[in-house]
Amino acid sequence: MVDVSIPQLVDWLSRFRDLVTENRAYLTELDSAIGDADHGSNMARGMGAVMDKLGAATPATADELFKTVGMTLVSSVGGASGPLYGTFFLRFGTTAGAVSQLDAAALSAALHAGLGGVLARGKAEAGDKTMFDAMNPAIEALDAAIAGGADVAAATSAAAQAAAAGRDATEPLVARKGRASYLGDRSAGHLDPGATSTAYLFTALAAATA
Amino acid sequence: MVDVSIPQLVDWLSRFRDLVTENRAYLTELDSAIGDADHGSNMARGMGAVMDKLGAATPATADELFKTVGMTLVSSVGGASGPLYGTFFLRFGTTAGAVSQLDAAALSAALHAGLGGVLARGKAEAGDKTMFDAMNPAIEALDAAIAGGADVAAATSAAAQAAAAGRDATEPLVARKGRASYLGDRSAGHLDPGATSTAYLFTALAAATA
Amino acid sequence: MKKLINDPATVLADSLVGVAAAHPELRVDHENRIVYRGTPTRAGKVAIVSGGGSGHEPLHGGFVGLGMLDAAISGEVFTSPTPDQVEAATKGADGGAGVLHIVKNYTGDVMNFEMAAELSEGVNVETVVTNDDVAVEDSTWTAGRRGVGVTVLLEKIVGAAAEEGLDLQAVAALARRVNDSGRSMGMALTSCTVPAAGKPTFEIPDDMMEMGVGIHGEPGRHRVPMAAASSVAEQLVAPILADLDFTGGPNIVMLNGMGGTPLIELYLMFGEVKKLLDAAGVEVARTLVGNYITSLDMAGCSVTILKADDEILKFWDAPVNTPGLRWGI
Amino acid sequence: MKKLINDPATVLADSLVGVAAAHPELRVDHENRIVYRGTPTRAGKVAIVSGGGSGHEPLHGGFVGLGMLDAAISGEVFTSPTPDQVEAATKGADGGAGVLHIVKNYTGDVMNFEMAAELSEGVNVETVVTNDDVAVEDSTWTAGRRGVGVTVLLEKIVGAAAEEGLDLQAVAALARRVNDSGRSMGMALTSCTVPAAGKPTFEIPDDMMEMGVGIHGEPGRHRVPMAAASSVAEQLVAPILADLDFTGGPNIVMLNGMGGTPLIELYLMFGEVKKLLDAAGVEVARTLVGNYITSLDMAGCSVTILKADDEILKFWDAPVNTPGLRWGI
Ligand SMILES: Nc1ncnc2c1ncn2[C@@H]1O[C@H](COP(=O)(O)OP(=O)(O)O)[C@@H](O)[C@H]1O
Ligand SMILES: Nc1ncnc2c1ncn2[C@@H]1O[C@H](COP(=O)(O)OP(=O)(O)O)[C@@H](O)[C@H]1O
Ligand SMILES: [Mg+2]
Ligand SMILES: [Mg+2]
Ligand SMILES: [Mg+2]
Ligand SMILES: [Mg+2]
Repeated sequence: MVDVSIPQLVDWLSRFRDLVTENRAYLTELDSAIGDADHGSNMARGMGAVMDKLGAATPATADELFKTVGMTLVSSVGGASGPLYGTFFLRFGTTAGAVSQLDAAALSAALHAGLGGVLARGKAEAGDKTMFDAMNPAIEALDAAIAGGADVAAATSAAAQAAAAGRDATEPLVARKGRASYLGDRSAGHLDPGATSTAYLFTALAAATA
Repeated sequence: MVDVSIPQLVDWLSRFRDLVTENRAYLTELDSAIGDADHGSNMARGMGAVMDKLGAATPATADELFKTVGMTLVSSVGGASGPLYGTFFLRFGTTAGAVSQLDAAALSAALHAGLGGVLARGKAEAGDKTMFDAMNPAIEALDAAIAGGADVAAATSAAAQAAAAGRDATEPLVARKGRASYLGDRSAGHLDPGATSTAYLFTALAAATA
Repeated sequence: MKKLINDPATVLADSLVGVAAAHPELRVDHENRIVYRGTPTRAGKVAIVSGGGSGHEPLHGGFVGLGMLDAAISGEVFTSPTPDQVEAATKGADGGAGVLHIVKNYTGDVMNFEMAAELSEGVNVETVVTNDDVAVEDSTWTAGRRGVGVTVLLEKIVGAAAEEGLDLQAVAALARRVNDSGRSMGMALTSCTVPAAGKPTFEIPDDMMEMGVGIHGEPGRHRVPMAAASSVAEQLVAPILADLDFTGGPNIVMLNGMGGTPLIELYLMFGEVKKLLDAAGVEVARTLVGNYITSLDMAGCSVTILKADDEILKFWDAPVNTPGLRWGI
Repeated sequence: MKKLINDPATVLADSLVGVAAAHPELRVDHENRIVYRGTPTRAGKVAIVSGGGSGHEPLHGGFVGLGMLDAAISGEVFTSPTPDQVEAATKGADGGAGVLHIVKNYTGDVMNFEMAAELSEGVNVETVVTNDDVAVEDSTWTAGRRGVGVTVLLEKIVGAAAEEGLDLQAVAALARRVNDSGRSMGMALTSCTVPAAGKPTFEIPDDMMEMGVGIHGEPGRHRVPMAAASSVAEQLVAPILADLDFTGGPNIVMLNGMGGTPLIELYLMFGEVKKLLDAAGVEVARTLVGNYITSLDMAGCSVTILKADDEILKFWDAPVNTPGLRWGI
C-alpha cells in the first residue's frame, strides 16, 4: 500500500486552498441563505494564510506541518469555522505524529482524531446540518474502503464521494447547531456551507493522493 | 363688465385646492428633480387647511376672506411656498378691501399687490426660475386683455394661458433663487414646481370666473 | 417605501410622541411641535432657539438641553416650520434676555423665521443664518450657500456661551463668527425617501455618487463615478481647504453621516479625512464622528471644519446634556 | 454595493485607523484589532473585555472607556475574533484582579473566547455568555438563543460595577443576573450588505419584512407583510413580555436601530413600544433610543427590556465616558 508523503499532504492543503478560493463566492452565497455571508471569505482568508505560511517554510514532519496549519487557521479565521477546522488539523497532526509519511491506517487515525476535535469543539451530532455531516461519512467510507482492501487512492476517492453525498444530504435538514439554527424551519432547503467546504477538503485529499 | 363675487372667489380657491391635490404627486415629482420632494404635500396640505377653514365660516368681504386664506397658508405650509403664497393672498386681500365683489380693475390691483408680496418676501427676479416667472406674465396678460377691452372671463383666461407659458418657459432656466439654485446648471431642463402650482392658480381663477 | 411609520401624514407627530416618552427631562409642545428643556429658561440667560424641517435628526430636537438649545421647532419633513410655531417657541423660551434664532440658509427657513421675528413683539430677537456649504457658490444674485454641518457645532458653542451668561449681542456676534469660520461639504451614495413622496427623491446607478449634496435628499452639484473612500475624502476636503485657510490654529472637525451610512464607514472616512488634514497642516483639536445632521435614510457623509480658538474651544468643551450630544455632566 | 470604503479586505483595518484618529483618549492595537482605554486598567479593578465580529458599531469598540469596557476586540465583519486576539486583549487589559469576558452567544464567538480563556494562563478569567433573543427558542439541543441587545446594557452595568471595585466573582454574578433579566426581539425591513460578499445577504420584496432577525444580516424567523409601526411594535413586544414577567419593578428599555434606519423612525417606534408597555403595566425607568448594536446598513430595529432593581439602576446611572455612551462625566 502506497504511503502519503509530506509533499502530497501539502498538495492536499494547496488544492483545498484552491477550491475554497475558487468557490469563495459560492460558499458565501450558501452562507447568505442560512448564515451571515462570510464562510467563503473565512475559508479563503484562512487557507490563503496557511499556504503563505507553508510557502515560507514547510515543516518536514506531519505533526509540525499540521500544527502550523491548525494554528494558522485558528489565528486567521475566527468565526465558527476557524476553531473547528483549526482544531481538526491540530488533532490530525498530533495523532499523525513526527513522521514524514502516512499509511492508510495512519491517515484514518489522524482523520478520526481531527473529527474528534470538531466534535469536542462544536458538539454537533449527525443530522445537525454542519460540517460534521460531510466529515463523518467521509471518514466512515475511507475506513470501509481500507477494510475492503482498497489502497489510499481508492479510499480517499470513496471518502470524497461520501463527503459530497453527506453535503447533499444536509439540504433538507433543519439546523440544530451554528448560525443556521436561528432560522428554525427556514434553514431547510439549503446546503450547509461548512459541509460544502468539508466536501472540498475531501475532494482535495482524493486528488492529492490519486 | 361683470364683477367677481365672493362665491366666485371661494370657487377659485376651491378649484386651486382641487388642482394641487389632484396634482400633488406631480408637483412633488417636479420638486424631486430640483428640490426636496415636498411641494405637492405642501400645497395640498395648505389649500386643504384653507378650504377646511372656509368651510367652517366664509367671510363676507374680500379683505377678510383673503386674510383667512393667507394666514392659514402661512401657518399650515411652512417651507418657501407657505410664506410666498401666504403673503400673496394677504396682500391681495388688503388691496381688494372690504368689498363683496371685484371688478376687473380691482382684481388686477389685488393681483399686483399679491405679486408685490411675493417679490418683497422672495426677492426673485424674472428668469430666476421661480413662481414669479408664471405669476408676473399672467398678471401682465390680464392687464393687457383688460386694456384691450376684454371682460373678466377673457382676461383671466388670457392670464391662465400666460401663466402656463411662463411655467413652460422655466424649463431651460438655471435657477438663481430657492432650493433649485443649489443645483447650479443641473437645474436646467426641469419645470419649476412653484411656477407649476402658480399656473394652477390662474387656471383655477379662469375657471371660477368663466 | 420601507419605513417604520404608521402613516406618512403623522410621521412627525408620532415621532415627537416617542421623543417625549424617551426624554422625560424634556418638554414637548405637541401642538406647536416644539421641544423645550424640562425647566424654563433661567431669568437673564439668552435663549437659543433653532428649528427647521424634520428629517435631520438629531438636529434640532436632539440638541435641546443644558449647554445647547432652549427650544427646537420641527417643521414637516424637509419643510421649514411656520412663523407661528417659531413665534410660540421664541416667546416660550425667552427668559427676558432675548432669543437667538439659529437659521439654516434655505429660502423657506429664512422667510418663516423672519416672519416669526416680526411677530414676536416684546422679545428681543437676533438671528444668525448659517451658510457653510462650499458646494454652492456664494453670490448675492442667488439664494447663497446652504446652512449645513456648522449648524451643529454652532448650536453647541453658542449654547455654552449663553449658559455662561453672555448677553444677546455677544452671543449673536459669537454665532456669526463661528459661522464665518466654518465650512462643509457633503456627498451621497443614495437618495433618501421622503415619507409623503413615497419613493426615492432621485435614482442613481450603482456605480455613481452625488458630490455636493445638502441635507434634503436633493441631488448634488455633480454626479461622479463611485470611488474609494480615500478619493471621496479628497473630493470633500479639497473644496473646503480651497475656500478658507484652516492652518495655524486648532480646528474642530466633524465627520457626519447622512442617516443611512453605518458607523464603521463613518470612522473609516474620518481616518481618510484626518490623513488629508495632517498632510495639509490642518490641526485637528476636537472631533465628532457620527450622525448629527442627517437627511432621513440617505447614505453618505459630510465633512465640516471649523477654525477654533481658545474661546471657541472653551465653549466646545463646556458641559452639555442633550439626547444627541452629552459630556461633562 | 455602495459603501464608503477603500477595499472590502481592509474595511476593518481602515475603520480602526479612523477610530484611533477620532479618539486620542483611546489606544488602538492595530495588529490585534483591540481598542483599549488610554490608560492601563487600575490595579485591583476587574477588567471588562468584550468583542465579536465587526459591523455592529458602536458595539463593542465604541463602548470602551471609563465605566464600561477596558478592551474590545474586533473580528472581521460578522466573524468572531480569533483566540490569539482575545488572548492579547485579556492579558493586555488585566489589572491583576481578573478579566470578565462578555461573549454573545454565537458558536464562533463562544469557541474562540473559550480557546482564548484556555490560552490566557495566569489570568483569572470569568465568562458571561449573553443569550437574550426571544426570537430563537431556547433548547439544549441547539445553539440556543442569540446574544443581542442585552449585551449593550450589560456592558454598561458591569462596567460600573467593576469601576466601583466589585471583585471578579461578584462582577460575573451580576453579569449573569443581568443577562437572565433581559430579553430582546428584532426585525428588519432590508438586508445589509457584507463588504466582502458585495451584495445584500438576502432579497426581500417591498411589501414584506423579516421578524426575529439577529444582528448579522441573516434572515429572520418569519417573513411577514409590512405593517404599521404600531403593529411592528406589537410583534416585537408581545414575544418579549410572553417570555418574562417585567411587571412589578423598574425596567431599562432600549429601542435600537439596525444601522440604516434614521432616528426619526426609531423615536416613532419607541413611542409605539412605550404605549404597549404602559398598557401592560411595565414600568419604564430608563430608556435608550438609537443605534447601539447594529447590523451594518440593515434597516430595522430591535427592542430590549431589562428588569432592573436599585443595584442595577445605580450602576446604570453611574458615570460613563465612551464614544458611544456618555454621561455623568
Ligand atoms: N457546532 C458546530 N459543529 C460543527 N460545525 C459547525 C458548528 N457550528 C457551525 N458549524 C459549521 O460552521 C459553518 C459556518 O462557518 P462560518 O460561516 O465560517 O462561521 P460563522 O457561522 O461564525 O459565520 C456552518 O455551515 C457549519 O457547517
Ligand atoms: N425667493 C423665491 N421667490 C419666489 N419663489 C420662490 C423663491 N424661492 C422658492 N420659490 C418657489 O418655491 C417653490 C418651492 O416651494 P416648496 O417646495 O413648497 O418649498 P421648499 O423649497 O422650501 O421645499 C419653488 O419651486 C419656487 O417656485
Ligand atoms: Mg458565516
Ligand atoms: Mg420643496
Ligand atoms: Mg421643503
Ligand atoms: Mg460569521
